[in-house]
Amino acid sequence: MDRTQLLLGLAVALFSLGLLGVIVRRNVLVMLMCMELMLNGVILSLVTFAQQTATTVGAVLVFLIFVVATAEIALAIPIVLLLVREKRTLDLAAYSDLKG
Amino acid sequence: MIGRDVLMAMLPEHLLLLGIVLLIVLEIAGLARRAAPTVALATVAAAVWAAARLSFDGYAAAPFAGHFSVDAASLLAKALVLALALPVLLIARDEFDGVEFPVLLLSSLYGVGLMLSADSFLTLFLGLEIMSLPVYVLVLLAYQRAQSAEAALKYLVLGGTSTAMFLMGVSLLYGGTGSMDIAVFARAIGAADPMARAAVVLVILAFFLKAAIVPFHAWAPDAYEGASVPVTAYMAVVVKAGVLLAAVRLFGPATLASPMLELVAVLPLASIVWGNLAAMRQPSLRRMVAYSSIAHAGYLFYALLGAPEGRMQSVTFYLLAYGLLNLLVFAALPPAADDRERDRLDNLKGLFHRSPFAALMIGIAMLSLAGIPPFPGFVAKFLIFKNVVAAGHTAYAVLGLVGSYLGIYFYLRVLQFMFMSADAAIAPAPLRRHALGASLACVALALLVAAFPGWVIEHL
Amino acid sequence: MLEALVLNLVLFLPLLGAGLLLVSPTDHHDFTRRLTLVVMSLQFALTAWLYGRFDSSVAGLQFETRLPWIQSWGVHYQIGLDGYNILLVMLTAFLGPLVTAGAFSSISKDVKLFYAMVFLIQFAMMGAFLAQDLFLFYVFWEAMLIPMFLMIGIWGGERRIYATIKFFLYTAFGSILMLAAVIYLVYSLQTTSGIVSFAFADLVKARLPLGAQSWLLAAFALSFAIKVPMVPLHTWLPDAHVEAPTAGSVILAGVLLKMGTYGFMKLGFPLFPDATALFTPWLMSLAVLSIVYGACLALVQDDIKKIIAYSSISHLGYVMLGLLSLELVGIQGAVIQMVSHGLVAAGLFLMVGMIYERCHTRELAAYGGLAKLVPVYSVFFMILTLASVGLPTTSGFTGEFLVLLGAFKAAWPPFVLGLNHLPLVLAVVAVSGVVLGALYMLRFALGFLFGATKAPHSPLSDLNTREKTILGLIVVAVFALGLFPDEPMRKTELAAKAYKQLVTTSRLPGRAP
Amino acid sequence: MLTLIVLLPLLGFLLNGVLATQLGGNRVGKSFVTIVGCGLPILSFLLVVKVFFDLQAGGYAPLVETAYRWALVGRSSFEIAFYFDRLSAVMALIVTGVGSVIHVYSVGYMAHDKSFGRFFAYLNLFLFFMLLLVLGRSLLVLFVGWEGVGLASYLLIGFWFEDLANARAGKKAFVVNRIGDAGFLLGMFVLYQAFGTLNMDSINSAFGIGAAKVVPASLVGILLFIGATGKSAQIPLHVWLPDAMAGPTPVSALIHAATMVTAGIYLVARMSGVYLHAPEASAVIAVVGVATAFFAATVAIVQTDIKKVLAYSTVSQLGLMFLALGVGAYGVAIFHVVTHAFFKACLFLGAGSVIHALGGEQDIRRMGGLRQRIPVTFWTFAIATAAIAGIPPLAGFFSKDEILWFAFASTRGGSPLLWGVAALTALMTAFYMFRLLWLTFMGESRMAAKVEAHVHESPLSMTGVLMLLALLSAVGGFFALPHFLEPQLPLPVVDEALHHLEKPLLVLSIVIAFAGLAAAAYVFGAGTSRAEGLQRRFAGLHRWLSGKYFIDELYERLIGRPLVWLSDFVFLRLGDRVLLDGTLNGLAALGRRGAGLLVRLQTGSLHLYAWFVLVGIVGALLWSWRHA
Amino acid sequence: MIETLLQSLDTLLLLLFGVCALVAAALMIVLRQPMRVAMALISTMVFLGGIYGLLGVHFIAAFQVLIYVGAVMVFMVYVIMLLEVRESEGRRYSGLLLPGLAGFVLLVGAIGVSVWRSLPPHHDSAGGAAFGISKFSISFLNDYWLHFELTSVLLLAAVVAALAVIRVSRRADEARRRG
Repeated sequence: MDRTQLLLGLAVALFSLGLLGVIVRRNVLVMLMCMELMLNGVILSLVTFAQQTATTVGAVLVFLIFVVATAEIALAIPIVLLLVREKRTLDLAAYSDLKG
Repeated sequence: MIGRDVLMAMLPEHLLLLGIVLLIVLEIAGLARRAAPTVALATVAAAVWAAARLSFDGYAAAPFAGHFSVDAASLLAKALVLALALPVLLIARDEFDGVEFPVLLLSSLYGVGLMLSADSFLTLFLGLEIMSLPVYVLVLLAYQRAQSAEAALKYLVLGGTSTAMFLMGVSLLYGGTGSMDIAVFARAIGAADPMARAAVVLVILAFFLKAAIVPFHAWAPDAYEGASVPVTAYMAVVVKAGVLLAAVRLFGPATLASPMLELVAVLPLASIVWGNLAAMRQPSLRRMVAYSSIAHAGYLFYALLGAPEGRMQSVTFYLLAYGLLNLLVFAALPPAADDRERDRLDNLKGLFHRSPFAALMIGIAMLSLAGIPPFPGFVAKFLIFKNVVAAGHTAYAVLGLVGSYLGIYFYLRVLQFMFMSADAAIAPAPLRRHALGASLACVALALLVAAFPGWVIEHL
Repeated sequence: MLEALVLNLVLFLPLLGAGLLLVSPTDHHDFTRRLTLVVMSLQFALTAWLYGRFDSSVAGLQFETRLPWIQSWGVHYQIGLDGYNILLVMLTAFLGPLVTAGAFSSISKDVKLFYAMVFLIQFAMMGAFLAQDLFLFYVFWEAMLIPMFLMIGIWGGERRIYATIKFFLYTAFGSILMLAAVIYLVYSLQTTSGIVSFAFADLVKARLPLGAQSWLLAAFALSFAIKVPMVPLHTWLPDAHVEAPTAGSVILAGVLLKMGTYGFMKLGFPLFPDATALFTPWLMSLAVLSIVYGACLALVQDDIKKIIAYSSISHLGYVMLGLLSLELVGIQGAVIQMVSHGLVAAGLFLMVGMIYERCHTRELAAYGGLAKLVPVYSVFFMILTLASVGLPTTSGFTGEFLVLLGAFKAAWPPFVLGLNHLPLVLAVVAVSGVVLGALYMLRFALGFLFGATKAPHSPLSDLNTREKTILGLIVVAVFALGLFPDEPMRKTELAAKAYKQLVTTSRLPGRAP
Repeated sequence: MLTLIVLLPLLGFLLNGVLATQLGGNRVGKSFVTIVGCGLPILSFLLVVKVFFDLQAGGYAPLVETAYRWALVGRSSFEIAFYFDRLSAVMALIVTGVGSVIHVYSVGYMAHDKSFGRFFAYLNLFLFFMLLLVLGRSLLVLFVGWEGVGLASYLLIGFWFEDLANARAGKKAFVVNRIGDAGFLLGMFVLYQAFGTLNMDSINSAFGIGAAKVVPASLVGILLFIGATGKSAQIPLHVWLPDAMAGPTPVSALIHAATMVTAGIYLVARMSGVYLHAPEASAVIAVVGVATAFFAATVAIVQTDIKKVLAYSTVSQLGLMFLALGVGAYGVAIFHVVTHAFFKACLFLGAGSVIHALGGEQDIRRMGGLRQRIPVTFWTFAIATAAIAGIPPLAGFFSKDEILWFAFASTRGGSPLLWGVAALTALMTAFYMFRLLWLTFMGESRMAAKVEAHVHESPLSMTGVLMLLALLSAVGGFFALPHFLEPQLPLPVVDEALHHLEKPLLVLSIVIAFAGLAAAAYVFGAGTSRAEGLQRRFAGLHRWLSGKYFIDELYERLIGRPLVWLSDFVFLRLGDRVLLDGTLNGLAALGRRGAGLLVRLQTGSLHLYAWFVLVGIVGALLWSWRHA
Repeated sequence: MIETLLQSLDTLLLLLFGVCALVAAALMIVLRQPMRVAMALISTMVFLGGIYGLLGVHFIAAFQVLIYVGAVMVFMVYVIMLLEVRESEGRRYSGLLLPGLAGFVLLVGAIGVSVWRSLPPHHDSAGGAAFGISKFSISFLNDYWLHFELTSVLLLAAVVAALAVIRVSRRADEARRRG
């Protein structure tokens, strides 16, 4: 059980937990946070590998991910607000008019 | 001389960026109302021209070694995808005022441009995101109903998921090799190493999700229906084109073997069948197109089964045919007061008597999408399946063709509504000027492609 | 050279006509009709001229045009006349004006669109017959469906939607598998012989193992057999015929069905001789089954259109029998039978249309004693009926007689040698079709023309000049083919010989050519 | 020349058919129709006579005339060629001669019919095809004529089509004939694939030089004979002829007595080259012939419709002719064809005259006592009756006697049994013919009053013809036709041992004839009481006979209904609707249901979509472990 | 001696942080109140930052805390407070809890095992030293300035997009106010 394995296991666990959260949590904001969790998992694995392969490029990607993640949230939140205005709830179950 | 290459190689992107900035300036100057559409159109046209010109000059350069490079083929593909955006702008002219739409569209196109020249996952990732982020917003741009926001949210969440999947895969690849070069991926496809395989799978699936392949397709119908017509057209055509061409670039010289072969064969096959079946029961044209686009994504990924040399050609040609006719549908779709009512199939009943032109255009588009000769859709399908057979996957080819047979019915259904049903009680709405122009351009090009497929194929 | 140009003109005239209609005013119906008639007649005139110029002593293509279309795949725009298609091209061109004129009074809704469709169908059919390149052929073959689909669907009867969708899906299914077969065939030609081409002339060089041949032939045969149609793939036909407008039925029966048999003759069998040898007993049985089955069904129909529809199934069974007999007589007979059925069925459908315009019902029971009410009509009807029965001096006899002769000639020696009795049995059963044919057609005539006068609508006006002219032309053609079949048979003989030669020489891999 | 002979009637058909019907708008009057309709047949009759003299001048060397090549396939060509030898000469003379006089007769008979022109058009059409039949050189041409006369008879039987029964009779005739034709076709095919030609002269000679090994002659013989049974109304295909009496009487005389129905005889005689090598086939012919003769005679005894009686007698006589053919006496058969043509035509036309006189009455139970009212008709009818009954020295006597003799003594399958049955038939013939004579002309009148009122003798155009035919049937026996034909159709060798019996049998047949006469006179001479007595005594038998052995009903049960059941129930309902369309609609429904299922999966819940993604990833990953 | 101690301590801390991060992440799934979930996420991130620090890539740790915790999560928390959602309404889990869990387990297994099966030969000590902020930023501005520029494009697009959303929602409000 060495360090890399540990960290990667953790990374995978976070990634999967994030996906799980997206699947099971009804609250939209929570869903969004779970997406962030997925990204964190990815970041962790990237950092681990970067540190272990001693290459900077991984770190660069991490940096880009930070930016993108921020941007995504910056878009997601207003959209959610918009929806809440319409539906007066954060429960995702309410957002299923489009189907079939 | 690097600097010059930096300028030349990214000329289309630069032009797009220039356009974006210009538009923002106009907005600030408060002149956007009138000027914006024209500027956007001009920008994209310029970008197309630049890409095409470079491509015909056989220009090739790698200003950022290992991150960004262009050659004639990729430039041509770029030109094509950008060109497919022109009709979208035309259609949109009647829908949107203000500067957001053009800016977002242009920036999204910028992303597409990046993807088509990416050599490293960094560039590819940024390209994907720059392409996707604006679209999330475009979906709810013509905000008239809650559904738009819902659609945007669904698209965004699943899009984010796919990003995460993509990155996970990349990180695993990176871990294996310590490199972010996309060539790594092509090498890893055949690798026996489990981690590499897992990485490849994750990346492929991320692309599947972006291109709406079963079972990652679920967002598409909702997003397409929620969005307004031009945006739907943009998603169905340009975004898909970008993703697919990027995928081809990613797969590079790799030939598929089990187990990846089945992955790239079975899921697309599934989405061919699924899309074609589900489309039969759709009440709304946009939703139907969504499902049909799921099926078409299936055909497109089939192209990856073929030999590497042929992929680019077949995919590009297919996208050309598919894109033109998909755009034709939306361009010819007569306007209506209520965006939701606009494409109820019931409202198409007896369209031929209200506006024969629109009916003919949509009819042609439907038949071509169904892949019935003499329309270009047929040649495109033929090209793809020819390559698949030539690669020795005859069984998959036959299955795919049979799957495509399932699709014929719902395309015919549209024709039936337009030509054979009693008129729906709707006042005839004339096509608007720009949409008309767009549809004429599309149909003209489509017919040209149908008449001289050889010429087109030779030049791809 | 000039001929080649004219041939192209013949092919593209209908498309031209459609273009003219596109720009012509919408509600000047008479103008539209006349324009169509003129263009169609011109096409026929040119075709007739070519027919005259056709040199029956030359084997293979004449008046050929060959231009690269999709260079990298070896696809060419290649058309030309040969013994296989000349009669059918002639037939198509001949029926064109008649169909047009026949629809003058019956179509008043969306006239322009209607004639545009007629043009497009004509174009596609001509193309399919003239094409000498598999890709081109397939394009026309499929393109044909679209206008027909619209024609049935827009101007058809009550259940037209069901009928037309059934028609389209039925035929499209065959075509899809055929497409797969086409791709595979070309690809394997490329791998085995290195030739990259879709030209028929090259494809017949392909040497395939028996397994591959069988699969490919199965795919082709399915598609063709649906078009013919052969029992049990025929159920689209009655619906399509009954619901289609007169012009639609005429085109269907007159030309479209021949596509299937033509396909078998030009492609299906010559491309895969060994598989053909393997399938022959089955296909022959199906052909004979079609003869009897169609006849029996025609015997119990109450809808006059259905009677003729089922009779078509029966008559095309003869064609298949002749093609499969691989006897020169039978093959020649098959070709003649194709043309004959084209004329007779077209004529009968036109006549049904004429009476339908007057009475608006297709119930056989609703009619009676028309011979008294509309004597001229009845005379024409009687002649066509007898032609369909295959009475000597009519074209029907020429076809059936030669076909049966060929089938028997092919069946006798094996029987004498005690090898295989099936062919003889089939030939004999096929001969019984002669009796059944008389049975159902005369039943039809009996209830229709004779007995106490009865008509759902009176007074019943007899044929007008236009109708007389149309039918007169058909009747003349029928008798010409019945009394003087020699001339056309000269034109097809070399092709028939070539066909026989192709189908009877094995083309398994690894044998000396 | 021969071509011209054939074409003249066709010309008549076209002229009358176009100008004298609604087709050409009834442009011309009755006179035109008469001139064209009768003139052209007579013309071709004269031509035949002329050609006949040419033939004679040429020492009876067959004349061949090729009109044109119908088709050429490979090396074997089908030609439209005509062939004129003794046999076709005789037939052509009969056809055109008797045909012409019947045309003349029709002018009077049909005078009041509104579709006068159509009638003559049809008659000419018939002559055209009949001449094709008898003059054709190849079986193909013969077959064209063969089917053509079938068509003409179809049209003429259904001439008065307003009455559906007539049209139905026509259809029956055509279809039954078609069954025979199927056999004929098969025979032709066998011959063609054996010899590569259909020219009858070459086929005959080919058999003559022992080509019989190539193809079994008996098979060919029987197949062709099937065709003959159809045309010549032999068991089992005889059912159409009695119904054919629905047509106008001249038609019955011309087509269904004198000419068309003898086509079968002609065919067999013409192909004698084959039958000489086909003993089995000949035996079959003889048996079928004699059986038909006997059976038809029995039925004829109880018929009450004047034309039906004659129809069955025709069938019976045809049977006798086939008997002759069967025992190899081809010339004799032809001889009887000729004589029969005379007296049967005379009988039919006489009957027509009677019907004409009685304004359409055909039931002999409502006739009687016409002797004085229409004397010419009576006398001619009587002569013809005597002729058919075999009263010497009238025509029928000679021909029938020769048939009986060869049936008895021919070394080609003659036998006492055949003779016995034939003799019995002859007896019955005499009986029912005199019965007819009696019931129609003798005794006191049983006519309805108003019918009786306008009984009148027919015009000269009819009576003249009657007298001519009566004369011919009186003296017709004196042309020694068999001996004229012998060079071409040699008579069979007669068993020397039996030679001494010729005279006794001759006497015996005379006795038979008179016996029939006497019996009829006894039963019907004094009123109808005795007849009714007999009828009551043998009620069952009578029902059986007057029901024609219920053969029509039998066919209806055995063939008609099963066929319809097969077509309607098995093929249409079970096959098309249930099996085929059922399957297709089932598949379509399956597709729709599947689509519905997929659509229901799209619930709109983002959770579910994400879960799909999860499933997809897991599945793909697990799959990726699989080693290639 | 001390070295090894530090080394093992190092590992120990790593283990500790890892476990804590995992627990916090797990809490995200189970906690009901969005606010608490946010807190759990923040703590996860902090722990991760710690891990990065231990790995010697301090600048990433810094980014992690600054950008993520500092910007994103604050934003998130702000929104949560803004909406002051009362979680009383509605259930916590969607109907797919069990299928989701099953899938989750399989997924962890799948990727985990894949990674497990083939881990590259690792050279731990190589890590720390390789990663100074200096080295990173130098290479970043030399080799990766393209991407640096591109991020600006992306941010530009994002800003416009965000503005668009705001404008849209304003329009929606007006529409609602009008009726």
